[in-house]
Amino acid sequence: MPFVHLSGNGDFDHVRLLGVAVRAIAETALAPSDAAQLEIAVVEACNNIVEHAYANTKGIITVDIFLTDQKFVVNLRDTGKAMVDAHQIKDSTALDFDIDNLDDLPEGGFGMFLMDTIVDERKYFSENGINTLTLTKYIQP
Amino acid sequence: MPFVHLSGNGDFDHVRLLGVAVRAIAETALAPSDAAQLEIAVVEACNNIVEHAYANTKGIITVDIFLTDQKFVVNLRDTGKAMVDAHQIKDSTALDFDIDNLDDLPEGGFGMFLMDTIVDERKYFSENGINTLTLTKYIQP
Amino acid sequence: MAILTTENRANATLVTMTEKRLDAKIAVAFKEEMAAIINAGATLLVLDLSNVGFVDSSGLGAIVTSLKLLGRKGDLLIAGVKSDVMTMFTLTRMDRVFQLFPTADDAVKSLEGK
Amino acid sequence: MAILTTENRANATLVTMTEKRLDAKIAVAFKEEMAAIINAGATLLVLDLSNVGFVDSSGLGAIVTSLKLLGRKGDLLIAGVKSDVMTMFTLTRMDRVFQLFPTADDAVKSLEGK
Ligand SMILES: Nc1ncnc2c1ncn2[C@@H]1O[C@H](COP(=O)(O)OP(=O)(O)O)[C@@H](O)[C@H]1O
Ligand SMILES: Nc1ncnc2c1ncn2[C@@H]1O[C@H](COP(=O)(O)OP(=O)(O)O)[C@@H](O)[C@H]1O
Repeated sequence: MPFVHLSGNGDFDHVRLLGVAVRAIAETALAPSDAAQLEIAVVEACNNIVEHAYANTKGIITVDIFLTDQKFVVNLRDTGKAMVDAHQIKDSTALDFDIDNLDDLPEGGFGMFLMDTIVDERKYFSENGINTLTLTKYIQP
Repeated sequence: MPFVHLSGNGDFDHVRLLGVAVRAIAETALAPSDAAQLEIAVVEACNNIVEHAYANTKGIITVDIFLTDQKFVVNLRDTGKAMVDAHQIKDSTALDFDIDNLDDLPEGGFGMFLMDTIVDERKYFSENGINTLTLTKYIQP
Repeated sequence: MAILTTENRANATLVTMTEKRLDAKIAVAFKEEMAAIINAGATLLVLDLSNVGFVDSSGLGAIVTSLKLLGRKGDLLIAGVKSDVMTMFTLTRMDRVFQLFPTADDAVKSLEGK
Repeated sequence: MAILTTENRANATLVTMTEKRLDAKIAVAFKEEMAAIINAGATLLVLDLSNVGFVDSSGLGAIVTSLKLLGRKGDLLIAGVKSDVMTMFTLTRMDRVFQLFPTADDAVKSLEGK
């Protein structure tokens, strides 16, 4: 089972580089449009690590990719602040806005929603100071 | 200075994935055609690690990318057999064939030549069982 | 280094994004440059994204911020959205908030007489 | 899984590479499938590489191996080489060894009457 390990500093410069690398690897197994969407999911996850887990402190983002005939799995790890209650953060409210009401339009808060829309599974756990987010995309046979 | 670390098993399946990832990262800093050539150089270096350093034994290929305004540096490491005399392997003979003589056409031996043609610097050293090949491409301002 | 260039086209201000990515690295700069353009008095804006191959939610949020800053007194039309970027607009329903046009010319034309 | 498909076109055998990469992972399979085609009696071959976006030296070597196997009794023309792949041919001077054609049709036509 192919397995590639990537890592870079937890800042937006490196998120870009990790994003394009994951997309290129995904293109070897997924349709180009699915690989492009996976880049969005991975970039959103990395942005959250930079903004919320490391919150302007330094740290490393680790991205492990596991590739089988059935799934494309991206494992993201950080050593920053853990998410308080990952399961409580729902995707349901992000899109709950009135498109005709300018004041109501969201300027953020799309990250989790996008991940959940793009990938088939999202799992998070935190142990011994290491936070692991696993995004799994099924591969159509 | 952006720095991305990649690694994968030392086999041809993983060389592909490392190659496309390096190319995608290179495209953020180099012209698309230069990034495409850099993929060739990196894949040739990785193929050599699989064929000659690991020679059908198991091992990990590590690819570290350093990115400045002036250069794109790719550092490849393996823990296999060291190259006997890296400086003795010249690029001069690879293209020394008669294009009209079918029997004279080379079926291999292009790897080092390609690396030397594509990148601006190639350095190799072996220490404590770790072999490091550094390929540097200058960035035109 | 400016990430946006502007050009007067009929009664519109054509704002062209020069970078290939509108992401978290660049979202703040994007908002600042858009604010400068809006604060300088532009009200009918066409944002040309035809150079852009990737937008994340920070980038999309930055466009929404600009729309809000412009307020009801103006218009912010978006042109040249590539298919991968369009996905970002449709997934977030922002394709229904913004008027999207194939090219900058189409968007400029639709503003004529406004 | 076959990486090459064949088709009779006038007096030529059109061999199409179906995979996107001709690299070390696939070079041995490529040589074997080419050998099967040549050993089955094909002598005028057109190799269509228009699906191929990446060739490394193992892949290029595999094409040379096929040319040598074919020997002087036949012809191996190459068609549809994309620009990134062409670099591989020019850097190694193989662009002077092989006859290269923009499309498979051009290559097939050049073999008419042979
Ligand atoms: N990696 C993380 N570590 C800690 N908290 C997080 C992480 N990712 C998300 N969160 C929390 O979940 C909330 C929702 O995240 P998201 O949907 O990406 O929207 P946004 O990041 O724009 O607020 C964040 O505001 C933050 O409180
Ligand atoms: N990473 C390596 N470790 C050990 N020996 C190597 C390595 N890379 C190259 N060599 C030696 O250098 C020679 C020339 O390499 P190259 O130009 O890539 O051609 P090829 O690999 O096709 O023989 C190889 O045949 C091998 O003997």
